[in-house]
Amino acid sequence: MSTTTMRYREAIRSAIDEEMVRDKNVFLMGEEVGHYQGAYKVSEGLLEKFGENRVIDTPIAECGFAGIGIGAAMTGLRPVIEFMTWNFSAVAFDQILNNAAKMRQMSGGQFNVPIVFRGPNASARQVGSQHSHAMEHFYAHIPGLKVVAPATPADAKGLLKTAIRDNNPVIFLESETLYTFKGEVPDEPDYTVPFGKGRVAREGKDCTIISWSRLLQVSLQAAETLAADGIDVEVIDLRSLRPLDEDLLIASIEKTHRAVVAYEGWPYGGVGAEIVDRLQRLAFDELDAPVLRVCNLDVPMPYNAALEQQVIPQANRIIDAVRQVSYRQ
Amino acid sequence: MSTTTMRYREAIRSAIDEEMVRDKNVFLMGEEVGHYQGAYKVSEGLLEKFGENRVIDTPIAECGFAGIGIGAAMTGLRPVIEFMTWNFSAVAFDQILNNAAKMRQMSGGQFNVPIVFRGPNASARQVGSQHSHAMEHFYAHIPGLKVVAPATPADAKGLLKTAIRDNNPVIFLESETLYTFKGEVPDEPDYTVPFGKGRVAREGKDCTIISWSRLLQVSLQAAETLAADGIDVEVIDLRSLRPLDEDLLIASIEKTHRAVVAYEGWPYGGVGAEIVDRLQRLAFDELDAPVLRVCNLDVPMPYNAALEQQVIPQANRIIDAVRQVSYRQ
Amino acid sequence: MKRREEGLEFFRQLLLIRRFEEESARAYSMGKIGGFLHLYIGQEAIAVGACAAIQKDDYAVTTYRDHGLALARGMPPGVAMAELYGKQTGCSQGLGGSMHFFHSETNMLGGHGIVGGHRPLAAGVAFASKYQGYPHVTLAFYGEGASSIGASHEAMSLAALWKLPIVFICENNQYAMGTPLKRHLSITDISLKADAYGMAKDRFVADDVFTVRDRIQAAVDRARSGEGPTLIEIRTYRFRGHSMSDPAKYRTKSELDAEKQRDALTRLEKQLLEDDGTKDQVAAIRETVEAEIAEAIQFAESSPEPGLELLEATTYDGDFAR
Amino acid sequence: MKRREEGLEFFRQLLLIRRFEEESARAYSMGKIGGFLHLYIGQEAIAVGACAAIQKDDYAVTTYRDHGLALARGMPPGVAMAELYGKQTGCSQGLGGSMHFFHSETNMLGGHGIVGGHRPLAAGVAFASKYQGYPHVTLAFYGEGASSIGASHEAMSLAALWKLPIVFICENNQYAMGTPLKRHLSITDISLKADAYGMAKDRFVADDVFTVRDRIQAAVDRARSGEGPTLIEIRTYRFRGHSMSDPAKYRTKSELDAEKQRDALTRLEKQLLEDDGTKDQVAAIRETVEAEIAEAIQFAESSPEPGLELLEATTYDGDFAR
Ligand SMILES: Cc1ncc(C[n+]2csc(CCOP(=O)(O)OP(=O)(O)O)c2C)c(N)n1
Ligand SMILES: Cc1ncc(C[n+]2csc(CCOP(=O)(O)OP(=O)(O)O)c2C)c(N)n1
Ligand SMILES: [Mg+2]
Ligand SMILES: [Mg+2]
Repeated sequence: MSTTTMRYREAIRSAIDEEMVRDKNVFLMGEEVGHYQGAYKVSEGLLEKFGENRVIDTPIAECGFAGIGIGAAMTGLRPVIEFMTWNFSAVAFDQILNNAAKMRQMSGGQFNVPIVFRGPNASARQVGSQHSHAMEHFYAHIPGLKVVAPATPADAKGLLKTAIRDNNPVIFLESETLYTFKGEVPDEPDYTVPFGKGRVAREGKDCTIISWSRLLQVSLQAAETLAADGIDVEVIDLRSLRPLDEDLLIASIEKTHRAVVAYEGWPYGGVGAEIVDRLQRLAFDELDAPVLRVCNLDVPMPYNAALEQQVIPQANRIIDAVRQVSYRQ
Repeated sequence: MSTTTMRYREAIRSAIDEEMVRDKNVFLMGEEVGHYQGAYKVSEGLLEKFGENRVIDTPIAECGFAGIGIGAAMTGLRPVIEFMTWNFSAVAFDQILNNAAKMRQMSGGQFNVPIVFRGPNASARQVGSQHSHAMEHFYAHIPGLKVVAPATPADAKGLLKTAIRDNNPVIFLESETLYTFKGEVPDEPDYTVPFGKGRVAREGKDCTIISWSRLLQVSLQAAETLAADGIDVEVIDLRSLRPLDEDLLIASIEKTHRAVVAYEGWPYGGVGAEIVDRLQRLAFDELDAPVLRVCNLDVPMPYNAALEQQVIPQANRIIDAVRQVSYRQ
Repeated sequence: MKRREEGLEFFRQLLLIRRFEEESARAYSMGKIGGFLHLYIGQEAIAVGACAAIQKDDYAVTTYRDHGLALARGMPPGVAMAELYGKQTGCSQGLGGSMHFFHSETNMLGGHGIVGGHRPLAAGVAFASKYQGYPHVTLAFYGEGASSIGASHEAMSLAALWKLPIVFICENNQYAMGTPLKRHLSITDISLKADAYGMAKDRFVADDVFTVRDRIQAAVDRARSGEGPTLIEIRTYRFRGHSMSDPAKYRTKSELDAEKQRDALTRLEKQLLEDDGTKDQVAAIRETVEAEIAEAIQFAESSPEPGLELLEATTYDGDFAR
Repeated sequence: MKRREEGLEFFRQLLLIRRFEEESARAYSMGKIGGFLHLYIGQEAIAVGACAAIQKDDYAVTTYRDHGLALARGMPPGVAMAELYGKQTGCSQGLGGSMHFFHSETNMLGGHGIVGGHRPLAAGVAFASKYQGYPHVTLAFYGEGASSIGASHEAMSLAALWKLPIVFICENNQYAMGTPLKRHLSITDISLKADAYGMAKDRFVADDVFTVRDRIQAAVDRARSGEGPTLIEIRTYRFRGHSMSDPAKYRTKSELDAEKQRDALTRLEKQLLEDDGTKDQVAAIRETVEAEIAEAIQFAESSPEPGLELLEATTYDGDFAR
């Protein structure tokens, strides 16, 4: 399969572009996606290519345009709704929870909501208390939604194409910090990545690090350091948070018997706790140590640069956790 | 300590009443709390006693009046904000997440937000898809908030008084189905129940059921059936979800070595997964079986009565889970 | 001539809704229907007039007070009653209940429980029609109590900005639950809200179906011809409490009696009975409607309950995601 | 006489803010300040005029574009600069950053990052004053881009209904990020929004601090005397991009140049220099301001970073809850 080197941002753009070419019912809507070319330039050039009818700048009204997307999705369209950042989805929370996620069941299966909500998620750099949320921990809780969080350009493209073609509402989490990250992306126009399938990003036998999105890269760094130290770590890139690839996780635990979950977000509950639950429930007898989580400190994000770095998981904290579950401190 | 028999509803009312008498900065605000006497009659009589300045009917504008409460709390008042039901807090989600929870840290500790958000939570009877949410699973995730969910009239009163006196935003979760539930409530005017302290609702040695709010009552029923069957179950009423009483949980696990968490809410993540995480992390070597969770099925709430009952945890599902972790099926 | 036929048809629909709901109330008190039940009794002229102003392919979206609209839109009463009974033959397979009537056949897009939350969604339906180049119009109903909520504002802002083919119909029944308009709104003329968006507006009383139909028709025509949305405030009254659990103590009997004088159903029946060209048909219509309601109840009673297997299958299209 | 003194003081404040922000921009490009930095340059007359219209115990709440208001309200420039540097001596101990300036001493209640989200909160501050029987007024600033969001509407609905002592000041700088007004609003006169709430309104251009002060004063007086809120739309312009990362390609140089002709700072300086009673003080003010800014930077540079122990202590009052 031939590939092209792309940035994560370009991979997302090309998925939108290709799907818009393929299906005229796909459109992009959000703040500054058109004339401004996207707050983070993800949609650069799309307005020029598809015109104002399909690349639609909105007022600042997330509840309103999320709802518009849902109504449009119920009646034949396949909206891609950009939240300038996922933080702002909090004002559209009710639309996602009560309309997008439940429409199909509440209507007795009559109305699907094939919509993708997407945008950058979690920390950027020093954007502070109200702009640094990892929103997967709210959304993955909700049945009716699918939640994905790619860590590489290839997965960004493949998962976004799957998301746009899916008949259910999909929460698609990008990362501002990953937008410039480069990788090989298959050229195949129908290249998609299925939901619910994680990926072994690094094979290893001593311990499993489970991660997604930006923290995958940090986990891989941690793995390198640990390797030098004689601990051979397997790193799993979940990619898809709901559905979750239980089989892959269990298979890895059966090999390593130890696990650390590394991600952005607060400690209480969330995706991390869910993974712990599944591991202890489905692989109880395989675990040689408690599963540990390396995530944000349990506080709002401070602005100060040094404190921010301490709140966000770093490689050294992942390394410590791996050592701890390996009883090698 | 002398006590009075009260319904859960009356216990809440008397906490509000007493605190409003004690402190003129405490007021009650929400839809239909005044002239209508409360959608669920929790605030019956309070308008007559305290007048329209302190018992305030609002338009249907949860984001607006949640925000008003937060601003008032920053400048000297101690608002008690009623959500007619917690479902409707979804439209005020941003205010709770970004303003209430973060104000103190984001202002460098200058502004406290001593506010209580309260109302009935989780399922009622057949109120369907959009009216049956267990919202603790969203809110307990957020640092800056405290989250409590009393199961008895005494705790309802004692915890609400603590909540109103607390300088932090408190999420206070009641239950429509519990409103008529009776119990003994201490007469002592300064009777409060501290946050972060669970309660052993039933002592036992074979397995621990961890629960809160309405499901505590269901868990106690399950425990009776199990007792008849020779399984002596300890039932813990958490009362406070954030902070969580780790010590009590661990102490119980050290005795029983098995645990089932029983509550309303969806399976993915949430408070239940957090409890599992703490148990496996803090009592790994004490656990003789995986911790199981008995919660809602992973679907929106259906209207049909029989299906609703199947979605919500029932005693029989708790019993099965206890048997399973006790390897006695 | 045509007017007479229309009058009879309007009467039939008004009566059907009234009787349907009276019987639902009865079934509710017998415990056959659960949850919330919000009756539309007193407001029927709005749904009937509105549905007469639109075409088959147009869309309608409303609140939890949705039985009247669903029936006016053409949902078979049996299908509606079965939904109230929570049966699988109900419009939402018994999963939605009273508040969540959906019916793709008649483009009835709910039945929504969060005050104001359906208004952006309705704007999205109108957006889709415009996007696809279809001539369809969407009617979005809401109660005056939804005026202050954010979703309402955002829907109106976007609909006006993009000139979406939608008509917002505010059913001002003067109470939001127990709160009279003057205690929750700082203005009394709700149609003034339209000015804040440069939106067309109208305002009238719902005591006559013809008026309702004609005034809504004008807004529908505007929407269809690309002139954008209209906000219509229609003054009405609900004769029952907010829902079955509300004894409606916040209003006086004399207020209620006065309002009942404006009941479009009673008034229309009186007109039809006074007109030699129609008076004979009234009794026949009453009979047909009774039969239809009886049949609807029978259908609901005898229909099967939905099975557990429906739950996951309706939560996701395709594989379940957990 | 008084007017001259006021003029000089206004000039000093305008200049202080301008120079403060020019230096912040410089520090930002040197990497001393991180995150978002939204400059107020061009809009200073609003904050300065508004703060001149209120008393010490009154309150002010605004968006992320908050440096100007904080300084006009009396926050020491060093404390402001230290916050931008993320230092513990900053107004929010370095935890808030540019978007979250809080200062209890001067009743500056933020600095908020979610568009529109602070407006209900501001109404709550006004609510508290009214509840407590205090005569205080709250000023709530927002950008015209916040007009369509739900929180804005709910805040206005409640403030109007309860006649809260608040003045909503819409700083219409004509762009919401890259979007000009006409592409995000269906009306061009934003003050018309007030009519939807029966709220008092005003509308003018911010090229002169005296005008700003006097017109806001009228609204403040109304609020203080219990007559309720006012919505004031003030037309202005930001000379820089939305934030430091925005090259502002969406507007032409000639538009920017034309707008700069209305710069209240330049115009006031010109007036002061043409007036024999004030011309000599201008240079002295320039000098003091430069010294103050230099000192502020020095203070920020030399201040300590906040420590990790602050995080939990500021998250909860009292024991940490986990
Ligand atoms: C966001 C939200 N808040 C509160 C409620 C509870 N509630 C349901 S209906 C209602 C009153 C609505 O009144 P109105 O809009 O006038 O409609 P009507 O019931 O009169 O038809 C309230 C407060 C809700 N469903 N959603
Ligand atoms: C709810 C929400 N959506 C989007 C954003 C991103 N955002 C920040 S400022 C801004 C533009 C605001 O424009 P305006 O209100 O006119 O204020 P100005 O920046 O011009 O002062 C946007 C879209 C946000 N902060 N909050
Ligand atoms: Mg009403
Ligand atoms: Mg602006």
